[in-house]
Amino acid sequence: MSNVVLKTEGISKSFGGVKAVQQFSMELHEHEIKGIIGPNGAGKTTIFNLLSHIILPDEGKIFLLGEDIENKSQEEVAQMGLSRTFQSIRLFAGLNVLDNVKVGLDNEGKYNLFDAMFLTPRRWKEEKRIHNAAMECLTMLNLEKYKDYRSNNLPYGIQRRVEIARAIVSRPKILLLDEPAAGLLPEEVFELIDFIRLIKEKFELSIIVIEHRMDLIMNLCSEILVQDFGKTIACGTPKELQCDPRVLAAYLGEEE
Amino acid sequence: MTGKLFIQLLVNGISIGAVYALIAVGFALVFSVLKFSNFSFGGTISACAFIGFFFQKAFNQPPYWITVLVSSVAGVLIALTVDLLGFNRIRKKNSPKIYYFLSSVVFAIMIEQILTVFYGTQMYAFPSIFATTTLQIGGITFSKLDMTILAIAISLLVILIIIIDKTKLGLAIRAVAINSNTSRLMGINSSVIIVLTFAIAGFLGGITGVMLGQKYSVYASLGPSMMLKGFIASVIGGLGSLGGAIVAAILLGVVEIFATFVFGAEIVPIVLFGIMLIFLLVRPQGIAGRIAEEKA
Amino acid sequence: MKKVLALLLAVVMVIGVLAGCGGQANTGGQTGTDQPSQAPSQSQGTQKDLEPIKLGNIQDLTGSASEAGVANAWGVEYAVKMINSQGGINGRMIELYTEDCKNDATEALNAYRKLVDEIGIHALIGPPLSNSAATWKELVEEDQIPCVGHFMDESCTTDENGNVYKYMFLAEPGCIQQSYSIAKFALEKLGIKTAGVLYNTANAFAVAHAKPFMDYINAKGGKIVVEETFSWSDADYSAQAAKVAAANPDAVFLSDYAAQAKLCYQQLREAGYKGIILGANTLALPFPTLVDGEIYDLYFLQNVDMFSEGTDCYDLLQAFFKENPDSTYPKVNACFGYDAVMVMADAMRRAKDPTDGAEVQALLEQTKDVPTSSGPITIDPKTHRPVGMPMYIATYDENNNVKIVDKIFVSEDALK
Amino acid sequence: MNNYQIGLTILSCVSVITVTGVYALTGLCGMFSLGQAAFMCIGAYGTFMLTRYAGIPLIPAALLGVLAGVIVAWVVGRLTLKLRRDYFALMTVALGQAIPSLVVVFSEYTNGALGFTKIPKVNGLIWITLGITVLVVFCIRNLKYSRYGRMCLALKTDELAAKSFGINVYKLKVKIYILASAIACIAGILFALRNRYIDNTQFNWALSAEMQIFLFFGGSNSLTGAVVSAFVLKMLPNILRNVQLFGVSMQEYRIILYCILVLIILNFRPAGIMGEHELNFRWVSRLTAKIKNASGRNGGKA
Repeated sequence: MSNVVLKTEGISKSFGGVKAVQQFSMELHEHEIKGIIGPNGAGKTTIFNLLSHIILPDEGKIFLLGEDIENKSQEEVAQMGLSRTFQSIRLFAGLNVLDNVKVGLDNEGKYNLFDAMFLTPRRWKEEKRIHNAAMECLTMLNLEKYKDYRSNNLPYGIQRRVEIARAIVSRPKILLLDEPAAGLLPEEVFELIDFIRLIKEKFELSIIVIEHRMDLIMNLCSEILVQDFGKTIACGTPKELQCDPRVLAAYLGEEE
Repeated sequence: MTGKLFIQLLVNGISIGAVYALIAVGFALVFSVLKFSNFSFGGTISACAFIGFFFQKAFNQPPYWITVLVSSVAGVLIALTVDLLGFNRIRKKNSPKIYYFLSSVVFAIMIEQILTVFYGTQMYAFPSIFATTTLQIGGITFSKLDMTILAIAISLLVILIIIIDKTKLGLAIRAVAINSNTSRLMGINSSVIIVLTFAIAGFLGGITGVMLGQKYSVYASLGPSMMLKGFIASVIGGLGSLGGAIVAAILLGVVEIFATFVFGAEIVPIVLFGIMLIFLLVRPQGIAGRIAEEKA
Repeated sequence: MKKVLALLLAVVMVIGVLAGCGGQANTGGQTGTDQPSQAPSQSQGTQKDLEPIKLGNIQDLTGSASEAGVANAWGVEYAVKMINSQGGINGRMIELYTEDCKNDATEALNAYRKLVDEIGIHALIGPPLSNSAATWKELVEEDQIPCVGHFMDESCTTDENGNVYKYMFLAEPGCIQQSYSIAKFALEKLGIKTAGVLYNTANAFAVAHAKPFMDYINAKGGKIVVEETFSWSDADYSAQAAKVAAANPDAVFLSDYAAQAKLCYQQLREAGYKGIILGANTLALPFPTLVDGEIYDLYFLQNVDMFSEGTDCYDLLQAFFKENPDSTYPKVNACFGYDAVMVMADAMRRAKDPTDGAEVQALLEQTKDVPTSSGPITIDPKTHRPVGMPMYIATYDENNNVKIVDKIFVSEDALK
Repeated sequence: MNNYQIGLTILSCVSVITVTGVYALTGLCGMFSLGQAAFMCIGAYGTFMLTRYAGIPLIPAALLGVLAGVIVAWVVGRLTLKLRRDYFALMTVALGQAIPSLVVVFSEYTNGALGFTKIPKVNGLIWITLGITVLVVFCIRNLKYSRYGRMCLALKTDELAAKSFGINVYKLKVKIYILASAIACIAGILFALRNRYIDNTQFNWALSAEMQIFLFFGGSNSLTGAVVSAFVLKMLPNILRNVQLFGVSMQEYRIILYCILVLIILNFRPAGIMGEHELNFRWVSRLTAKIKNASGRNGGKA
């Protein structure tokens, strides 16, 4: 397969006495969609928090695009091209959909505070660029009709998609999706599967997705990691895992 | 500085520190459950001092403990009123923290203004409780009032810590302090606990009010002027930590007294500001070492 | 957003118009919280010189200094009523416009601008607090409004180079003279050798008293052995008190308003200090009712002898008590207000046109032996402060009644 | 307009300028500061001590005064803005007390409690003030509708999410804090020019709290609301100076009244009077014609 864009080497994290993640290692390749599944409390979201450097690992190394991110802050990791969504939707309630998406681009905006306050030509030019990029992204994802809505007034499914749009507008290399199907109706899940495929193609993304919904995971992912009590208990293609007794015991047995 | 003077200053510092401790604890208590700095606490203290004074006057000097009791009941009532009018709806709507801040600031100003407009023109002093005000032990002068305040403050703080650590109520308060939503799921009625916490803080405010009024006479900015010291103590102690606040308050009292003695009073606010800055820089988790993390 | 500003400006305009109307509507009726002392109905001539003289009066009617301010305003009103009932100033009535300055510099300036620009006052009576008067000390010259008051801080009448603020006049001994008086009393009558001071560096009144006190003691053979300070935000002075007690001077001068002076007194005594305590005129009644514990060896300044029958101020205070039955103790500020109007009225009487600010200003400089409740006042044209006025030293007896013990004459130039 | 009305207008404009600064800080970034009056103090004393003792002309002195405020804001911001917001709010309270007490410490130069005078008279101050007010409001309005405004609103709602878009929350907060403080310094200088007298007690925490009250009254999410309420609420008490209601002077009770009003707003309309609405240009243009007629001299400005 192609290049490795994200690699972890035995990262661990414990909170108090609880070992949330133990010796987690994986490799994410370019244009790959990898899935992480596991019961509640298996440490899945903690892995995302570690990857996006919201929390720092107790041990182990994370390589993003071949670079060790040990000394990088959360913002710097994001700037390097790692973007994510959150388990509970975290859109900015004070901003409308368009502005929410623009925030994804704003940090790279090329004008300073002075330009902003005194409306210099540079500000107009950059704002136009940001606007166009955001609109392009919304159009591509069929969200342009919602651009003026306040995010909290929209249906849940749309909010999810806006959140994803915001995460990818800055053209990151890697996207981490934390339970994107949570709270969605079954038919919405299929739309979401198509949507994720679409963005993967259009934005040339490598994606890791955490999900409970087996249908989504089985449909999307080329490889799946199964987590339980912080440990990776199995790893393989959807087909391989479907029959793995360990997975069934730890996870599938619990569901439904 | 002679050894005797040193001890004298130490005694003074500890007794002023005890007063700060009462304020800091009332402040820290509310902070621990609601996670915001209750600026209105200073106003509550002033108002209680006035209520205690007028009660004392109206009933022609009843026994002292009755005044203290009346004033602390008044403190509870004021705290509950502030909670009801200022924070209740905000809490129910789950509004941003900033509204709590503003609400408490508004109450702080309002109480101070009401007291200033209606009673600000005159000065009020509690009648003395001791015929002679001082006591000499080994060449060191002890103010009887200071010693009484110190004793009351320490016993109140001990009782409070016992309540928090050993009773079911205390357990519930601690649970709500850690996470009010989770506590609700576990069957703790967190709104009742929050109101109770306000009531306890108000009770402390009432007693503090009378004691400060007795010591410094009664005026509108009595509470607010002492409040900042309580704030600083609770920041140094670690926001929301009771034990830390008490230790920090007493240290603050001692530092203040010695700084005043050595450098003069003008420098003290700057010294305190500097101490706070340094503390936040070196040990942001405070003396208690517990930092209330913002939720990820 | 510019357009928002345009809107705002429109709002300003509307407000301006409203305010203008308000101002006009008020001239005849109520002004401030006090009734202007209306001229009794008389034949109104149309000529200019029968029009009333507009006298502004800015006092602390509310706020933390209102205890003094209200009494001061009463004195002003009383004097204006008296003058009007005696036929006014050369036949012209005085119309009084009182504004509140709330012991706040910005409010004081607002009040000043309102009186000058909206009412068009011809002269101004100022408050006894120097900070308020200091806001307009440079403006009265531009507006040609003579101002008489009891802003006792020297910086309100002369600048640091000794140049006078031309339109500002003080009607009582300034801080320097007052502090010299108590220092002189302590050195000569109490025979002290060493002294200490404890004062509020954040209070203009306190600073302006403490410095000259120290100068006088040091210059006249005494020695200042300890100087301690505090500020508004402090309530506990035990460290300062301990330091003073350790130095143990013969006398300690407390310089601040009554509430703080009370704490100083109490904490000094608690710290074991047994010597003499001296104070400014803020230690007058009701000081003893505030203090927790016994009062002894306390001497303080008084501007007038308010307790001996037969003096002018005694009579004035009787009138004050009659009109203010709630007052439990005599307030020297009632005399102050009265005196300031008397000094102003005297200059106006001598003027051809009492509404001409420049002329009245020139005549105020020649003020000589104007009878007031505090005795005759003569103003030194070089300083715009009175010369030759005595200060009284008082103490409390065992029942906490005020007892005048001495009368001190000392000039503010005593050290020059 | 006579001098009195001009003076009040200047005062209200100063209030607008400070509240606009506080809007950037609190309305946009969600940082609660109770120490902005301290920056007014720094600006005013810094500038006029330079003009008085160093003989520096007003404009360079004013720039240096603002620079002093910027440096203080930079130091305080750097140290406190990394911590959670409560610490920042408490630090600003302490700062608000420390700066005025510095004025007393340096009494020799500041004249301490006696008040600082000898502030030069500036002709046409009203036009300068109006110009600066327009400029400041204009700038902050532009800020709101720029990438900075969006990032600020984002970090106000959710710092963690904002960080995940590469926004350096800490740096942005420091920048906005410095900006707001610089604006407060400018307001302080204008305030001093208007009063031509300053003392340490004028810049107390009540002044800082007043700014917050004005802001939330108009609506902490609406610049229009903040500007209008800052102007009107500052002006109103002076218009009501002699109005009596139930036998009590309105002016005496104004702060209590404002507190009650704000409490009512907080309880029943927490977004403030204006909510999140801004004056819309289309809405304005309909009115502009009328306004131009009403105040011809402002036509050029608008």
